[in-house]
Amino acid sequence: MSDHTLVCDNVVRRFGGVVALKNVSVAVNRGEIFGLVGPNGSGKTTLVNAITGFYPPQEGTITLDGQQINGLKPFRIASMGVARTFQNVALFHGMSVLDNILMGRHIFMKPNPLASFFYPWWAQKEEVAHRRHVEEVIDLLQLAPARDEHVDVIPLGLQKRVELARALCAEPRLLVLDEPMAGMNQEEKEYMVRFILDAQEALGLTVLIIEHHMDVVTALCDRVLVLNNGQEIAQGPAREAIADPRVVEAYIGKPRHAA
Amino acid sequence: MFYRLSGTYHTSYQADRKLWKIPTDRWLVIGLLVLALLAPLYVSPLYLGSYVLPWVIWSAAALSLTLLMGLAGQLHFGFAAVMAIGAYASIHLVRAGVPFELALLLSGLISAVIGAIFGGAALRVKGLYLVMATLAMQYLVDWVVVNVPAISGGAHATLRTPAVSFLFFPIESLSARYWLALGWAVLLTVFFMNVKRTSFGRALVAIRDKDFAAAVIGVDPFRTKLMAFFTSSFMGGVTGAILAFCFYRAVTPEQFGFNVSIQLVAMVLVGGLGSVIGSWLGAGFVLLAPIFLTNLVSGLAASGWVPVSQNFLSHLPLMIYGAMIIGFLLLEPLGLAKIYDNIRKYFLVWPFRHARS
Amino acid sequence: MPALVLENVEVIYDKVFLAIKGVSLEVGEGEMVALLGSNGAGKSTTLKSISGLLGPERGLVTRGEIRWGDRSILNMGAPERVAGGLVHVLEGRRIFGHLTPDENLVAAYRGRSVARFNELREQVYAYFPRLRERIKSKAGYLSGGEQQMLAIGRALMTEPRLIMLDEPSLGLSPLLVQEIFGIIGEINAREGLSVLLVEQNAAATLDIVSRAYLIEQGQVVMSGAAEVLKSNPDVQDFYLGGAEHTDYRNVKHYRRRKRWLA
Amino acid sequence: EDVKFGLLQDFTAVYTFVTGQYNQGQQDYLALVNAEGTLGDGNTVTAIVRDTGNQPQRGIEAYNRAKEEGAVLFDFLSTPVSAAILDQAQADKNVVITPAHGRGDASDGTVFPYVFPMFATYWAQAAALIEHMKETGGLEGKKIAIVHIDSPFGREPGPILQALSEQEKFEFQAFPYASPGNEQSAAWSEVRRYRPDYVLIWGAGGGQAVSVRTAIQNGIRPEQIHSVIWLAETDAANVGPQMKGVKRFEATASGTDHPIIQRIQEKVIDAGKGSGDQANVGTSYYNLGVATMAVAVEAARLGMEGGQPLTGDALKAGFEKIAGFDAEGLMPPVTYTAEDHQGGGAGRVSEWDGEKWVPVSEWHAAYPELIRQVIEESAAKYAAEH
Amino acid sequence: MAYFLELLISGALTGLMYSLVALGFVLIYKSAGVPNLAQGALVMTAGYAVWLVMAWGLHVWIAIPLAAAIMFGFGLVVERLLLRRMVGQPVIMVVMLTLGLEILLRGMVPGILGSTPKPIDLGIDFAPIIIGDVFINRTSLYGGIIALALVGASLLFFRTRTGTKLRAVSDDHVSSWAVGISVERAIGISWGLAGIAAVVAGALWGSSQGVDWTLSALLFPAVAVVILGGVDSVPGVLVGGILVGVLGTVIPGYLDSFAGGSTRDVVTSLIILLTIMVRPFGIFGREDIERI
Ligand SMILES: Nc1ncnc2c1ncn2[C@@H]1O[C@H](COP(=O)(O)OP(=O)(O)OP(=O)(O)O)[C@@H](O)[C@H]1O
Ligand SMILES: Nc1ncnc2c1ncn2[C@@H]1O[C@H](COP(=O)(O)OP(=O)(O)OP(=O)(O)O)[C@@H](O)[C@H]1O
Ligand SMILES: [Mg+2]
Ligand SMILES: [Mg+2]
Repeated sequence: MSDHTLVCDNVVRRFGGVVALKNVSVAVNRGEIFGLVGPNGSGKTTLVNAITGFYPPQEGTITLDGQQINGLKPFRIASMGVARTFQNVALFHGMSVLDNILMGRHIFMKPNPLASFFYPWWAQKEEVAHRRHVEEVIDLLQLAPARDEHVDVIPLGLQKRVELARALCAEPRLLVLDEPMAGMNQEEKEYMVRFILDAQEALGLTVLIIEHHMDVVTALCDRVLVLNNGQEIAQGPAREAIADPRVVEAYIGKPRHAA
Repeated sequence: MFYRLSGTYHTSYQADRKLWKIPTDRWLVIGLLVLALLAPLYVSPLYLGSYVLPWVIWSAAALSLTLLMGLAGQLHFGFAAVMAIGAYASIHLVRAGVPFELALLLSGLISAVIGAIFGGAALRVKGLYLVMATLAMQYLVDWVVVNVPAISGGAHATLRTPAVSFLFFPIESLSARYWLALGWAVLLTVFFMNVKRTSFGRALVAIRDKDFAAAVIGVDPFRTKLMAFFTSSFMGGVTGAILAFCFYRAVTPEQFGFNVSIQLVAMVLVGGLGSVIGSWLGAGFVLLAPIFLTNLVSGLAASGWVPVSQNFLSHLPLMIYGAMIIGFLLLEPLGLAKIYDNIRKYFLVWPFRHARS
Repeated sequence: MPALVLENVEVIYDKVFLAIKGVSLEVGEGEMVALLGSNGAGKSTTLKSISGLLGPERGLVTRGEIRWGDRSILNMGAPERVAGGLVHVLEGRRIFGHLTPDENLVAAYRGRSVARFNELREQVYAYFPRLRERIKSKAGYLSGGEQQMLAIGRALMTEPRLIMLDEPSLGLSPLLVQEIFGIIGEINAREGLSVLLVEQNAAATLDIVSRAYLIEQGQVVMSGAAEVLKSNPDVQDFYLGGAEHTDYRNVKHYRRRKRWLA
Repeated sequence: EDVKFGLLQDFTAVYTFVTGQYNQGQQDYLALVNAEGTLGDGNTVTAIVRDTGNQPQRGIEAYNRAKEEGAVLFDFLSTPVSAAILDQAQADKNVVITPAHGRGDASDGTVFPYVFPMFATYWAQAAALIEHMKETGGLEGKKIAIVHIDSPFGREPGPILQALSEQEKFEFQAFPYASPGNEQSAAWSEVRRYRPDYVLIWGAGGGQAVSVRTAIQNGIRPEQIHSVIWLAETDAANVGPQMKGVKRFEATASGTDHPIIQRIQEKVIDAGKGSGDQANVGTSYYNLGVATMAVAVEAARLGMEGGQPLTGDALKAGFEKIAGFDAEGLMPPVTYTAEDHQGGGAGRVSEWDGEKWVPVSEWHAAYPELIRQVIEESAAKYAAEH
Repeated sequence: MAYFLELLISGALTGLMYSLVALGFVLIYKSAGVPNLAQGALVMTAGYAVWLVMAWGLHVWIAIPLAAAIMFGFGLVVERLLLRRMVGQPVIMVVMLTLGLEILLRGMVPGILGSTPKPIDLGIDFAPIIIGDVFINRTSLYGGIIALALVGASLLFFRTRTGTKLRAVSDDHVSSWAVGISVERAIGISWGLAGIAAVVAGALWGSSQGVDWTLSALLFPAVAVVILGGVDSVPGVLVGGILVGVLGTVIPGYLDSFAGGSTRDVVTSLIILLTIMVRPFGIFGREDIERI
């Protein structure tokens, strides 16, 4: 086995006439935080969707720890250890925070109507075991006060944190975060960064993160890939890639403060 | 007042997931159950046979449907057809000599399989399209039932239920039929509540709320939806059989027509989507409210208080029924369950005015 | 004289949830004002109370007064307020996804004059040349930034005198954020349009507005000229990321309380 | 003493085309009975009227309630509801009348002791229409098209036609159309190509008007068209003047010049006690309703001779004492026996003359042996299954 | 061959008559985003309205516009009392609301105006148009022509600015409000227009079968039409209508003699089911845009 958790090789994805990804290749090392940046519509989310199975690539291969995963259904890929969050928060709004996070344990449970109907003691025991695990994650992300709230009444920042918690509960090998800090102010961003770092440290995760906040990207990511129009325009250590003139032109713009 | 919240703490995760966390609730449920069991002793046969018994059975049907519509979010406008399959299957099985207990189970399975096939066919779509697809299923099943004499029993299309016994008790007297129906409805109720607190139930809700988000944490949407259709159709099929054997004691295709499907959906909605108590309340309300209101108006008409024509009077139940559906959707979209909940909350926090959340 | 005045506005959702409590603010004619605050502070709610869009979310202004010019607008419906010159660009873009960008603009134009419509449309395309390139495709397939531009352009079609923008930079790339902020400033400067801007990106916002309100848990906790706020230590800590660059890798787990809540 | 009849009918679903007028006739007749004191001894009769919407569960509910209120006779005017309650009513020993609906084999009183189809069953109706064709134009080598609604009711005449076609040497073919029959063009295109000598239309409600219209549009002459009992004044209004010449089976006379109808007009309607729109008095379905109650009240009167209060058993016995009763000429004379609950199955054919129905044959029963045989076979099959 | 041709033509014309019912559905869906399962009942109500107005002794050419005005007003009232409060509710609620409305109308209208079939005489000649060996029903022919005209008019309507605004409303109520479109008025207009379409359908269908509650059963074939054509597509109404009509006539025309029962409802059901399985959004319908 290589020391790459995720390898995308010449991935191509088209939507009708639009080529959203053109031969994108990337390799994410184990334990690394890898950034994915680029202008809007450059294909970042599409790449993540290709990895997680929603829009399987039409060409190219994606491997997870050496195992090919492209073509598999999203739930299969999830059970192989890929967890993700969404650009637009995708929580189960009919459930409490706790149940949402418990859903993260789904791949370890075997939902079975019969067992559910009778709820025998072994099912109860299983439930409690998972609950214990969930409580640990809740502690880690400081979600305890919101545990019994309904998810749609809590503020967006907390919702994003719940989504992160749900992903963490799946004990993933690869955690994919799609703009976890969109719509947050400085303080909330700082919290989020802290949680991501803590989680990565505690669970030894590999993280793939899409983010538009350059300060966060440079602080958090070991390496980044910059996409533009579905094509790679730069790749490498965060600060270097972002300083690339093509990236500045297409994505960053000239610095606001000259100073 | 009645409820005592203070002093009830949960010291284990298990206790936190109990069905009835508050002792008062527990006692209430036990009390109701005893009352229900003893109903044949103190309810007149008229009321038992034409109000209580159908209410119990339709509650079971509403529970079956709300598993699919309320928890899994899969709209189904052809559930009467599922029940028809169960009813016809059970009668033919019993006639063929299969013991009643087994026939119930088998008819449930047959409904489940057919229901899941139709469900599976429609799984790519949701919302309005699912409504239409299930509606088409209703028509197809209706057609097959009417046009295949082997199923409907020929031109007159009425099949009588043979005499049967359940676990050696003959299901003949009104009380026996009532108890069997009650037993099934209670069983379904407990099932349903268990489902809600286990991973299967959560997976259903997840599929309903955000199917792609469910997929990304490892829920197989297709399988889960199929399972929902299967389970719900199983429950509906057995309920159909119970309806045939315990209530109608004869089946005709009209008993399971499109309007019955609508009525079931109305029960589920008026009760409150996905709610146990709502299924009971909704079934009772939709079934009985038009009857009582019409009786009231015809009583008034007979006494000459409100001069209305026979024609108008006869159309009144329809009007009431339609107005009731509209009224609930406009005034309390969350249904009777929500009203119940508000009342309960009121007592929970009494003497304070507002609940914490 | 200030164009828009809010006095002690209180909004309740679902008859129970008190979302903002006694918010007062003003936006002057041609002025550019920002509303800052953390998540769930009640910024969007404030904007909706001004544009009259609380209804669909079961929200209600239960107390206070909102004046636009010299008229109270509390009893007006949303379309009437738009006719009066108040327009709200909703959070999350919410363009008409099944319509083309051009049709989005048509739908938003209220008048009857074709000439005026063409004029407005040309103006929108002048501000946002990218939209013209995507004129034929369904708006639902535009990229996030393009959708945001369309949402602003669509709002401009109503010929507003005050435009309220709810988190226009949400999810946009740094370049687009600059671009959008630039255009907002330009619109404000060129047409004398008042702007009420809700933003998380405090640094960029405070650069272009003249005044700002800080809102926390449904209450205005601080207000003043942008320069003054920028130099406030709390604002710096919680909104601007300290002096210049935060060291994210070393932020503290537990932080001190905000002074304005003490 | 107050005798109670449960008229628990379908006012809102499938049978709306008939129920309003039919039930009005029933209620008005009962009002006449009370006004005239027909039952004697100061006895009165009350109708318990309720809508079942053609839904068995509502029928069961209504039945139980009416039973509790003391009703001894029931008329559901709905095949599914009648079917659903049949067994229980038999067990309760309550009389169920099924005029112009329900199962034909219930005419066998040995198998269905408490059920009275009362008038000609659909089988008898088909036979009567065939016989009329035979008498007017002959049958041998002729072609009959039966255009029917695709439901158990529509398929009812099938076996009779089969039996008669062998006996009378004619040819026939069935052309079903989808319920509710608002669009039948495909069926009639085929009928036209079949070139039938006679056409039998077998439907109900709006579908009947569509049948007549589409038939005529397909070049079929009105005189060729023969209809089951469900073709009345409302359909004629609907079709328009072109319907002149169309024939139908009738079990009771229509029109207002019959002694009973006249007395209803006088003592009930003019006294302001009518139960519905005056214009309906004398229509076919109204008169049918009157006739049903005339028979039922006669049975009640006879039944009460044996003692009061009237029980279901006594009412059944009363029915079986009725002999040669014709409601003062409103209907063919009927005689019920313990075996025959159809009362002979007589009827006649009438023709629409543009304004009213004019009888073109006499009251009598067609092919009675054949009908009886079919009834007994079917009843025996039912008995064997139970 | 002539038989086939006749089935084809009468099927197509019948289908267009269904289109008249379906058009009302599409008008409302396309401009308000509401799947109106009460359209059948609306047709029934319109039929009663035409009958009622004609019973006052008015000539057809006056009666129909008058009935149309009544139904337009009725549509506005429905919007005002019911639909206005359903903004932003999940589809099941809206579907059920329209079904509740359908049940209410089915009770109220015949309950008040009488449930025996009412005649409508449009004065259309009975005799068919005969071309060779093919008979064509005049009512269906006129119905078909009117359907074509109405569909054309609707197409043009949705190109206008008002039409664009209605489409915007069906996309997103809140943002329509935000740019000053009166959602209430838009939905009211769409219901009013559907009411007018219902008058045409009610008058034509009522003239051939009489007016009673069974007119509301036209909903089912109309649903097949809109599913096949696409719930929000005006041209889909035409194509869907013709296909449903032709398939529902030709297939039973040949099958019924074997299958024993009338297979038209089966054909209609299968059209719905297969369309949803193969191409859920119908021939011309728009796909939902769902971005993850
Ligand atoms: N389901 C889809 N159907 C059609 N086109 C799509 C679809 N999803 C994405 N696209 C197109 O693919 C391109 C890439 O979109 P994508 O969402 O991956 O961008 P992104 O880099 O994530 O942008 P942002 O930063 O705004 O989130 C865009 O042009 C978009 O219009
Ligand atoms: N429809 C609603 N029903 C109930 N509560 C609501 C509703 N909308 C918002 N709230 C609550 O009102 C409060 C203020 O919400 P608002 O959307 O105005 O915040 P915001 O400042 O715009 O936050 P964000 O930065 O997340 O957009 C929040 O606590 C939120 O949970
Ligand atoms: Mg993206
Ligand atoms: Mg907001």
